Amino acid sequence: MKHNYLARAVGLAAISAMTLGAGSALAKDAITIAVPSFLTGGAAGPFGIPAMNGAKMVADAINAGKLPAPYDSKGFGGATATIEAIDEGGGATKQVAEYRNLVEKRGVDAVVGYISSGNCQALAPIAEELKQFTIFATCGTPRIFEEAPRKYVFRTMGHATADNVAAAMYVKEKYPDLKGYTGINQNYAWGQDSWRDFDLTLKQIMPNSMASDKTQFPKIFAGQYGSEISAMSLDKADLIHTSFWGGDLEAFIFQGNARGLFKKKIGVFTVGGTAAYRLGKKLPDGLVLGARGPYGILVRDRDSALNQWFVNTYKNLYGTYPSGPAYQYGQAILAAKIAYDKAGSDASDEALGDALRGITFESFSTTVEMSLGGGHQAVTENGYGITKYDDENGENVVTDVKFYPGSCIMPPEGVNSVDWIKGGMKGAKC
Amino acid sequence: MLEDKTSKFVLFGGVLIILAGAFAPNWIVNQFMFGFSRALAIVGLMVLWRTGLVSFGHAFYFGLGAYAVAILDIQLGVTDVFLRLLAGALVAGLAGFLLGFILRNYRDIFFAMLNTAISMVLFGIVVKTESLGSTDGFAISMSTIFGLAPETKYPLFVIITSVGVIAALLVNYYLKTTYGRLTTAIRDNEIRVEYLGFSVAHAIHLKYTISTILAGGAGALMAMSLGQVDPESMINWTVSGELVFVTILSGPGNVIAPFIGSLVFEVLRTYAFELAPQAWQLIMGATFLTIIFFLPGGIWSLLEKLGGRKNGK
Amino acid sequence: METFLTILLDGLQFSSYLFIVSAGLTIIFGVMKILNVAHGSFYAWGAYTAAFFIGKFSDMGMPDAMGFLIIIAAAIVVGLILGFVIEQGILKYMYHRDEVLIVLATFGLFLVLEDIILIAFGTDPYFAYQPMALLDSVELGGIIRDVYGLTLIAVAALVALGCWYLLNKTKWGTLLKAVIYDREMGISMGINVPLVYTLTFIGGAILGGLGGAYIAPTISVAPGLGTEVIVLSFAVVVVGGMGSIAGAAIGSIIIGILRALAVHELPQVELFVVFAVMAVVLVFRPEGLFAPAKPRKI
Amino acid sequence: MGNNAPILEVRDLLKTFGAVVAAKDINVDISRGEVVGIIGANGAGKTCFVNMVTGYLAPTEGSIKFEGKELVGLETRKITHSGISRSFQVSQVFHSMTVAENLMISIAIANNTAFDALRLMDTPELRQQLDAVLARYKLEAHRDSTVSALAQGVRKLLDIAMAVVSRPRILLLDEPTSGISVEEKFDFMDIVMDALKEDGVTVLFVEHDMEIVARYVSRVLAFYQGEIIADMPPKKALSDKKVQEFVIGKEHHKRKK
Repeated sequence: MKHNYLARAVGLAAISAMTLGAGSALAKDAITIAVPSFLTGGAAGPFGIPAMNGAKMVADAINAGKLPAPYDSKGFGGATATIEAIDEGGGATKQVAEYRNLVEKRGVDAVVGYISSGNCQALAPIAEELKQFTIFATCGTPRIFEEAPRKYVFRTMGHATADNVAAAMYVKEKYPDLKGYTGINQNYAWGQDSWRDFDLTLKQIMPNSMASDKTQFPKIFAGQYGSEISAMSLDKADLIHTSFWGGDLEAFIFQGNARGLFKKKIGVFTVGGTAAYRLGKKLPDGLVLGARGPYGILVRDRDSALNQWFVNTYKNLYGTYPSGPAYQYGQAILAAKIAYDKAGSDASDEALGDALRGITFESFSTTVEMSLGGGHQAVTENGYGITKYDDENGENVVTDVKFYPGSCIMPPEGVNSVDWIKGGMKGAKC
Repeated sequence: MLEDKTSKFVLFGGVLIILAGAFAPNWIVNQFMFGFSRALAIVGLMVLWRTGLVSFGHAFYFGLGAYAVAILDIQLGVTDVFLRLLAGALVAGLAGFLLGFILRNYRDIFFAMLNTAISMVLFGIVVKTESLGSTDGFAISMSTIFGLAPETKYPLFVIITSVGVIAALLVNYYLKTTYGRLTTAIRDNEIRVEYLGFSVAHAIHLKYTISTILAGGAGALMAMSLGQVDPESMINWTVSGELVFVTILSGPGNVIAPFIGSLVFEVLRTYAFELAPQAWQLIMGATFLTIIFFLPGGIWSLLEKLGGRKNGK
Repeated sequence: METFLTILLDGLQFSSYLFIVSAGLTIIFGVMKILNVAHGSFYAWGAYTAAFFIGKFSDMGMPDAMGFLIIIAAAIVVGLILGFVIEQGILKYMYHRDEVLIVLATFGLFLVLEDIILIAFGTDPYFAYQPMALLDSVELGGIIRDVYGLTLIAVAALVALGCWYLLNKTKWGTLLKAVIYDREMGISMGINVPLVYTLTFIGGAILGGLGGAYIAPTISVAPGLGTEVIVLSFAVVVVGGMGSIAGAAIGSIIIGILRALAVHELPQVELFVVFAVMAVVLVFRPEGLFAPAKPRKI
Repeated sequence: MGNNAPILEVRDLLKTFGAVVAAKDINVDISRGEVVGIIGANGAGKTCFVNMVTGYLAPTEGSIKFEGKELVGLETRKITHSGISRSFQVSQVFHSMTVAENLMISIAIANNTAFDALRLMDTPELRQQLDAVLARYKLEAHRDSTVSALAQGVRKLLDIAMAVVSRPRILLLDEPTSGISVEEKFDFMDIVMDALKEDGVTVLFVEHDMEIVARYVSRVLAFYQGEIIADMPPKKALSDKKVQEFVIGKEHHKRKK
């Protein structure tokens, strides 16, 4: 921790030196990227810290020119990037104030990050107002690009609709006789959207299964789910959908496991991937596990050079395999590099946006198409598997992994997710 | 009404800040907008504190003001800055006036706690109601001024500062009326006030209502300058604590104190957050304790001491 | 019937956890007239200390049953250290100040202690599932429950019994009651009030720590867990009557069961219901349902 | 209303706290301009009587009429408005404010109707009134002293001055000389009684000190166990047997400690 503070202090000194000298140079040789992520609170350990690790690792490699081809050029458009770690905790309003400071006081060149959908939803209009090039890394609510067209804001991974449509399809394939389902999701955009998409999709594709009338929406970061687990245990539904993540997810798995919840019910965890590496044997077998896309445990064995570099470097640096958030932040930093390489290190926010808009690029574990939301919202494949503890190696693995192409699980351009699902998912190419 | 030193200082200072704001970098303008928005609520809490009442739940009114702006924006598309401010202040003021009938009979810890309970009821409702934005809250569209959409934040800054000046002048005047003078008097001895022929309940009710109007206005202005409302940062009990914190930090000495205190708080928080993102609460808490222990009159008393020395007073 | 039993058990389990924490809060208030916001931090520190050492000892290969010892030790150590340091280092100098100002000081302390947790324990959540795993689970009312959660009810009952015994059957209790009833009277009776204050604060802190330490194995011990518990225990204490142990018990049961009922039947009002009860009690019976007797002072 | 009609008529007053009877069968008429001393041992019901007349305690039964108007059921401040004021045994003043501020607030409240309360308090007229009151109660020297720093006697004077600024027609003084030294008590009472006489105020005062009673009052009400056991001129009362036994004897005994 001490080290961390020292690094921050040095970083700050470097930034102030840079901002002082920045005015004259044309092509900048240094840029600052603010990377917000949960550094405090229950989401920090399982989500925020791996995300930050992923971002730093990729940025360092880019600065040193050590990424595998085709990204082996040095720097961001030649410039060395300093990563400013920002805490994402404290609620959307605090984040808005902090974002304004980042842009207007600290003068960062790009903002890359954000895990919480609440924060992204709040910040999208602010980023537009301040005309600040911003890449959302992980947050998942589809509303961001469906509510209004954006010019400066991008998201380099799929949104909640993809997670939940894919989850529903996987459920249909695996449990065709499902009678009823219920859910426990956090009471904010992410949880609400996740449940809505999952529920609507199942209504479309499995009209014979019934949704419970008592779905739970506990407060985010509540951490204690005794009564909710009881209520769901008594529920007739035989499947539980959850989009819990971070500390809430782990608490729910522990508490549910102790109560035998997952022996009686099928658990569908759309963001369960992070728990696979962290919980080890405490993760029950037989959960339907997603990682919000082709990341983390679902893609560990993909043998592209980029993926192998990512997995191995991360393992060497941090001692564990990279989970979803690490991939997602790494991917967002990579997108920033692509934008800078194309537009130049001194490019305006508009030029950076133009460079990223609508492109398709090869990321560490998958191909990313910036094809929705006017070229601002990424489309990727998405997959699920079933958890199993591998006694031999003493680690969790997923079996029966199945991926669905992006065009199958996300609406076509210009169509709102909810309308798309309600309308029978027209135009899906599976 | 404007002859006294404080009023002159407020007017002069307000004009100066508005002029300086035209040349200040954006982030400083932001700090002033946040600081002065919050200061409105602090002015009200200061009036209550002088009366011996500390509310640990004024985030209720702050939140009502902020959410009034949000709901008007989303439901009716109201973007006019004055309508929004008026709505926030009125909704909060009306709620405060009605609840005042109950709260005017409470003192000390009971007053603090009942306010907390009321604010947490609202928190519980908002957090769990999707149509009220639940945990996320709402983004708020840019405010317009008489139908014009300003290019920069400067006009809003001018309005917030002006509202602050007007509120400071009004409250300063109020504190010099008989009603207003009945602050320390009520804190010292309610029985005597009653025997002198004045209703303590009425006096407290008026003060409470004033404080809720100001808190509502503060919430509305804060919502507009931030562009976002959410229950965690607008209604939760920690926000009420924060408001009281700034009140103590400012000191009860003068209506100018809340404005200085709020600015100090804003800057302190910005830097604490920037330099020690994992220990900023520690810095705030320690500052708070230091103030309570060593500077019970708040920042204002410190300024007074410094100024007093100069004036030879 | 199943639902009824489940709600009752869920409610009692939640009540028990609330009671252990609130008992400490209410004792401190009763004796010292301090509404201690930092009580939430005692809870958090108890939880962290227990979870940390349960994990450590388990890693060292100690038997899981050690967990129970660690829970008790964590509560006592946290209560002793934090209670002593805060009472002697800060509160002692504030007794002549306004009641509400002391609340604010404890709020400042709360902020400080929250971040010291971050610095001391880091941001990773801790899991101390071992004691819970050890006790296994039973089927009750058609659903599976962990036995550990049920023992929480027993612990709460023990705490209640202990407090009752201490207050009503020991000499100490008589002294304490004298101070609760009237501080001046206590002094004139020759009671060493400063000592009573210190011990009370430590005792209350231990209960706060115990609440956290005992619940730790059933939750993810993560930053920020003190924030919610403190307003919940405020609600309990206000509903029951500030300063009354019996009140804290009744308040816990009312709030615990209402909340469980809400989660089962109308999940949307789960948070609202707690504070609505608190507000209603304050409006109609500001002294709480079980207010301790007060001396008449003209 | 004729000037001869009693200014205060008390009929069948009863006050109980549970089983404790604090006042019983109290029937008294007070005439305009009288100075009445109320004597009795501790707990005899004197302060209770004052509290009931001024609306601080509601009687269990009975009626109190002031200038023909029923007072029972009115709040203290309404009774103050109608023209009855009181001072307190333990002075009830604003201890963190100065003497001038204490009096200014009192005068402002006395001057104001409801809406005036939203006008500036500190006006030249008010200052004039303040100076007059300060002079009349010989408080000029303490004008800007904070009350908590003042001697007991000065506080008592202030307490009484604050009660009088509303120009009451009846003033009830609750033990005005308690806490004042033997040497000062007559000076003190002279200041007070001279000031009151100028305004023609009817005065009722509770007093333990029989020297004071003998010197200043025209009529004595002696209380014992909540009842009035004697209502007569002071000379007669002080030599009355019952009064001697139930009031003064005990009183002397008490005073020695």
